[in-house]
Amino acid sequence: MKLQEYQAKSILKKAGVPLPASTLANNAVQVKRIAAEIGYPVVLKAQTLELGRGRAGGVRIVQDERQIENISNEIFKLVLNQHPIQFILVEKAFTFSKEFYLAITSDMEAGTPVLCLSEAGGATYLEPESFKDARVLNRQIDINMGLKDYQIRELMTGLGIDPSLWKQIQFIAHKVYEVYRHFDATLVEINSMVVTSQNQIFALDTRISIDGQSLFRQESFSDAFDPSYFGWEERQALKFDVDYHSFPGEIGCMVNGMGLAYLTIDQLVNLNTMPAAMIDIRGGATSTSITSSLEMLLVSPRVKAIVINIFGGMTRCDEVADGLLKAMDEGLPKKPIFIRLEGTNDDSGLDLLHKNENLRFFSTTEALVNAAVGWLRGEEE
Amino acid sequence: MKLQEYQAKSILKKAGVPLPASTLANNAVQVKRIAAEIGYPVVLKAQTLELGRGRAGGVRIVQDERQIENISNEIFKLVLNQHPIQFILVEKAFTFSKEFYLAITSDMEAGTPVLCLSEAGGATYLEPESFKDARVLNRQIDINMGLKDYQIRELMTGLGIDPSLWKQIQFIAHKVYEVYRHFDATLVEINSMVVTSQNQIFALDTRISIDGQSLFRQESFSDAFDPSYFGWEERQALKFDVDYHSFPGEIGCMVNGMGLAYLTIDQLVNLNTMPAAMIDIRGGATSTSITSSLEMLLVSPRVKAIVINIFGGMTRCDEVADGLLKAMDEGLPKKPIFIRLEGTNDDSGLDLLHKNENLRFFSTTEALVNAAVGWLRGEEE
Amino acid sequence: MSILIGADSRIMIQGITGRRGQFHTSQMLNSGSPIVGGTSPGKGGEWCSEGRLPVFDTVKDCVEATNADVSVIFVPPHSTADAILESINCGVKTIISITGAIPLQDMMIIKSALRNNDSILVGPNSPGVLVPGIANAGIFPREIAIPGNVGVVSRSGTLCYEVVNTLKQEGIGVSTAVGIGDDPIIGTDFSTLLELFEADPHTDQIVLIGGPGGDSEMKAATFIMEAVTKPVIAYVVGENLATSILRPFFSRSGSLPLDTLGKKTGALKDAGVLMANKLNEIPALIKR
Amino acid sequence: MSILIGADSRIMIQGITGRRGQFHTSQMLNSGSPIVGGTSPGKGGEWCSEGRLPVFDTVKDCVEATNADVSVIFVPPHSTADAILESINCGVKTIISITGAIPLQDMMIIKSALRNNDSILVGPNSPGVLVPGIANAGIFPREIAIPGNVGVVSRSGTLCYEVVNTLKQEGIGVSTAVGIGDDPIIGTDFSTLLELFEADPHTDQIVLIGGPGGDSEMKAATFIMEAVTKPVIAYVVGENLATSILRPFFSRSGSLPLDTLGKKTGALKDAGVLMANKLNEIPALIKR
Repeated sequence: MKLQEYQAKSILKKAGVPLPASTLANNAVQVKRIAAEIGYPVVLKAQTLELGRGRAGGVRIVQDERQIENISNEIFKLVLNQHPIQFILVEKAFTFSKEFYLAITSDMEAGTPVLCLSEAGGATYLEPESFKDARVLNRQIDINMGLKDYQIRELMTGLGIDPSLWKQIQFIAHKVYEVYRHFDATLVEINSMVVTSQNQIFALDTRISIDGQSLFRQESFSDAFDPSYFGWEERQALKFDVDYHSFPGEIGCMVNGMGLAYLTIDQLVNLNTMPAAMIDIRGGATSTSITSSLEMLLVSPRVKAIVINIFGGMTRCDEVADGLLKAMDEGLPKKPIFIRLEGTNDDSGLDLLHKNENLRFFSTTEALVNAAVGWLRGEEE
Repeated sequence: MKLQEYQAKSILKKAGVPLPASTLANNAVQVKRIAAEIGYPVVLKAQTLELGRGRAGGVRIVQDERQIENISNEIFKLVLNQHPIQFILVEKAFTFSKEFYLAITSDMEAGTPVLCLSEAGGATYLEPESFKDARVLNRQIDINMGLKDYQIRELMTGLGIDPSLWKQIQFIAHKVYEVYRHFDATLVEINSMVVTSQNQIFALDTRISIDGQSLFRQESFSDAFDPSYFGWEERQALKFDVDYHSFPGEIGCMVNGMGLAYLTIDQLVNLNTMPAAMIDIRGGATSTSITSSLEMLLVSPRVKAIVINIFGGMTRCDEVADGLLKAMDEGLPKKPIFIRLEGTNDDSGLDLLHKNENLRFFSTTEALVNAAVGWLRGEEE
Repeated sequence: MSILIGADSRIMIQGITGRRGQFHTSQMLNSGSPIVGGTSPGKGGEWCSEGRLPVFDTVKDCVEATNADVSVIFVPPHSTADAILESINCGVKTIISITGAIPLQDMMIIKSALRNNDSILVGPNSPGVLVPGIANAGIFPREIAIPGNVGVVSRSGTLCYEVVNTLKQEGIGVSTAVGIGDDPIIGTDFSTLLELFEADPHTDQIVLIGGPGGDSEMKAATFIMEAVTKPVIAYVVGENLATSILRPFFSRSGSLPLDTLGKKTGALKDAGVLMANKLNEIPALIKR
Repeated sequence: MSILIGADSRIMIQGITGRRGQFHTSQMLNSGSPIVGGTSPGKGGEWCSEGRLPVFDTVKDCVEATNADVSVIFVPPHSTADAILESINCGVKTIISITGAIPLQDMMIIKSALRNNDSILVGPNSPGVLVPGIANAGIFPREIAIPGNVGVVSRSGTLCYEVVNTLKQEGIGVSTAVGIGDDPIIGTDFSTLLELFEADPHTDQIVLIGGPGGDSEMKAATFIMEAVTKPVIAYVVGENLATSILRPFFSRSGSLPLDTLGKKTGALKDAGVLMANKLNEIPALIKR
């Protein structure tokens, strides 16, 4: 789960990473006032979780106050990937001679944090993505041992970084690692950090992603996510601990486990059909989360038919049945439901369901999906 | 290096360990005022680094204000092992049903922290040492892995502690471990923690010792040590990074390395003589610390003769010679100096020294010590 | 006859008195699995499963009393890392974490500990290890498979059910079925299990079930090329999404990574693996 | 011929450009030790010891360029843990820390790392490893010993000098002399070195020099009883303080622990060790 730039910077600043002065603004008048306080030149940075804000004109250097309100308003009018810009971070602009990329990322295969260091090339100020051309050195860190000075040193010497900068880079690397550990991050990135004419290093752009599986102990982040990035379904899904993915089709799917999700989608795609939504209720879902999941599909105007594909292991088919019946009792729109219910306690689950006239039962994924797609085509003709 | 009880409690309180309300006082009037604020009954605890304060009457429960000034004054008159009591910690007194001992100690042979837990027996309130009769369970902790819940659980079940107390004990154990790690402690001890009638656990007595070798990064403790515990020599020794030990004899010794210190003392003891002081200048001492060490011996009124026993490895004999000459040039009292100077750069060291008339040279420890003791006996006759 | 567990395994359950632990312990017992006891901190001394199994406070107590060498974990995600480390510390040989969604850094701590110990961790987010007729160490549905000579290893739990169930319909038996878990960081990868199946005299063929994300299928392909002589049949779900109409919608979703799609099928084919394009092609490939 | 280092050792120095590192590197070179280079972060690419030795930024660079397999550490205490971990990570077989007074928890971190790696750490606070005529990997004074067949292992550095020097005066040669360091937590204890000496064909007798505090002499006694066939001569300094007039003054001082005094001599005697009561009794015990 990505944090906004201003959230990431606030965390890193508290940790002691040197950052340029910056303040958040939500209109052009505020931007101007903040710029006057900070002192020109300033950089205006559109706050967004989408990539490519530089290319879109969302990062602008402003030399004096004459143009600042115009430029601010241009930024506030930007819409990146359907998300309008609501906040601008007003930041002191630097002249600098050299740039670096420094990050702690996560190697999922090895299961370790990774220290990454690079001499970023090009105008990373406006185009954070361009560092990809530069040579990046990586090093796995044993999480129980922690990050050690010599590991940072190996990367700095590997890149031929001038020793006069080592102490500052080491300091920042340790702070970045502390933030990674303390906040259960999957990524803490400084792209780029720059060297001023006084040989001082500052972090200009930063990104932090938090491990969604750790939110139970990182409660400060439950509210940190920009609500504009979540629809009603996503918020419901978070609340009931299910996975929700939206697609442009007409069949609403509910499955247990990502494997069944892929299998079900595979079959739909083989029939040239798209889902409208894919809800993975995950292993051992409660009847409450199942009720809630079916509700989402029933009320969604795009969903014309519902496919439920359950092969219960941890998930108990009787609980699934119980949850489904509750949702169907609530007077929501009626839709045809194609269901396959197999596995743990399937007998009692099917017993509970079999009289319901909205349900059509199948015993394999293939038969299930074929029937739903067939019905949809008949309906559309 | 032991911290005073009030210092230890302040650290543990900040870490979140539940402690009874307490405030430090340095006279009986203060004690009375604080007791009134905290509310009776209170415990008055003499602040001292010496053991046995309970037996000496340094821990007293006071039920009301009638006797409090008298009792305070009694405590302020105590002298434990030559150290007068200067401070009393005034603390809320508890009634409690059950006591535990919990500590993180250090296993030097294995090189690990150790979690210790015990159901302390007897009146530990007044006699912290009495827990030694109780069964203590220990568990080595891998410092890179850190303290884990299951390790605490193993000790709690091993002692048969009631599960209703587990959460509180686990919480305190983790906090104690954090303090141990954060402050480079060698010992963090809660003796005892008690269970109130509301099943709440509080830490009554606590002790913390800090690793002296970590003081360069634990700067907050440089001032934390009670100056009344150090004489001029000890403070000088700390400053110049040498080891100083005081004895009741008349020969001042300067050696490099604990091995030579023991060897030199062994030889003195074999001749039924005691040193006045033993200064270990340690490996690679600078000429400044050598000058300073010799000064201490020259000015000490108890020191009648000086034995210098150096076998230089890291320690360079030329630097030793240089340091000695400087101290002898400062117009301090003249004393006979018996010296053995061997090892790294001994030729140039001896060259520098050999004209000095205060020095008598020897080539083995045995000859050196024999001569010094012989001289002292001649002097005394 | 099987890998990871066998007829002489002694299986314990961590979190045996929890709602899920209790339910699935009964399921496992009813299928005849050699369950010897379990843990539930604070409930040591009690009995569960209608008095058939002893409950202990710690894994240490349980292992000392029962000689358990396999542990199946049902505790909640926030205490799973501690439960796994506890079993590692007590020398439990095979640790199976049914619990998933463990914080990633907890898993990193465990991976580091596993490197310095001999335990094998299956999962997290695993359906368990099934040896039909012998033991169900996990949450496999009842009577889903019959004994036989096909080893099955899958990232997804539900797909693993689909496959062994499909095999059963065709009369094909399974030596061992293992779900390695579909979490971002897992204890044991395909290669380790392929190695075990290769060494197991009762496994003649191996079915590998992959999916999008990560590169464990790529590593498996390399391993098969180098060290597996037995026939391997693979089914990689989600593969044809790479070029499908859904691609743009998938690529916006961080949790449905597509970057390796297509590559995996190619690598496995190059390693001599027989690819099933659909679930129900698998039996024919085994019987070929 | 020797333990820990030999004629084919390739010794590097960590902290080679520091004041002490420079001085003792020259001393070692002058005694003919096989020094191949060293590290000094930020000075990689320079040369030192009058241009005879290359300086590298990292142990990795140094090991890659020189194949060093022994490292002698002279860096300051606050960066010694990092230096040791760096060498462990680069697979340096024998690591000798001359630096002492390392924070105890740093040493705990290193002890944990050593348990999971194959490196041997001698020290901290060690005078080094001396193989007379071959190599001085540390700070042993020049010409202090002659080659021979007596292995010497000591906690104290200066006492180790005293002993090998005393042996030299009597014409007795040394196979290897090792100071294990007198810090509270050390990398290698007596037992490990006794094991190496026992296995070394060029060591006929072993001299062990102990002192107060800890229980490593007790463990050594047990090990000698069980696994050492060669004659062992021990000299335990500070032992007769236990009953001496100084006892009350010692026991007040935390850094001069007396609790095990007396016990050690007894345990060593029980293990068949020949005890020297004075330094100059050692040569006679060897020649007996």
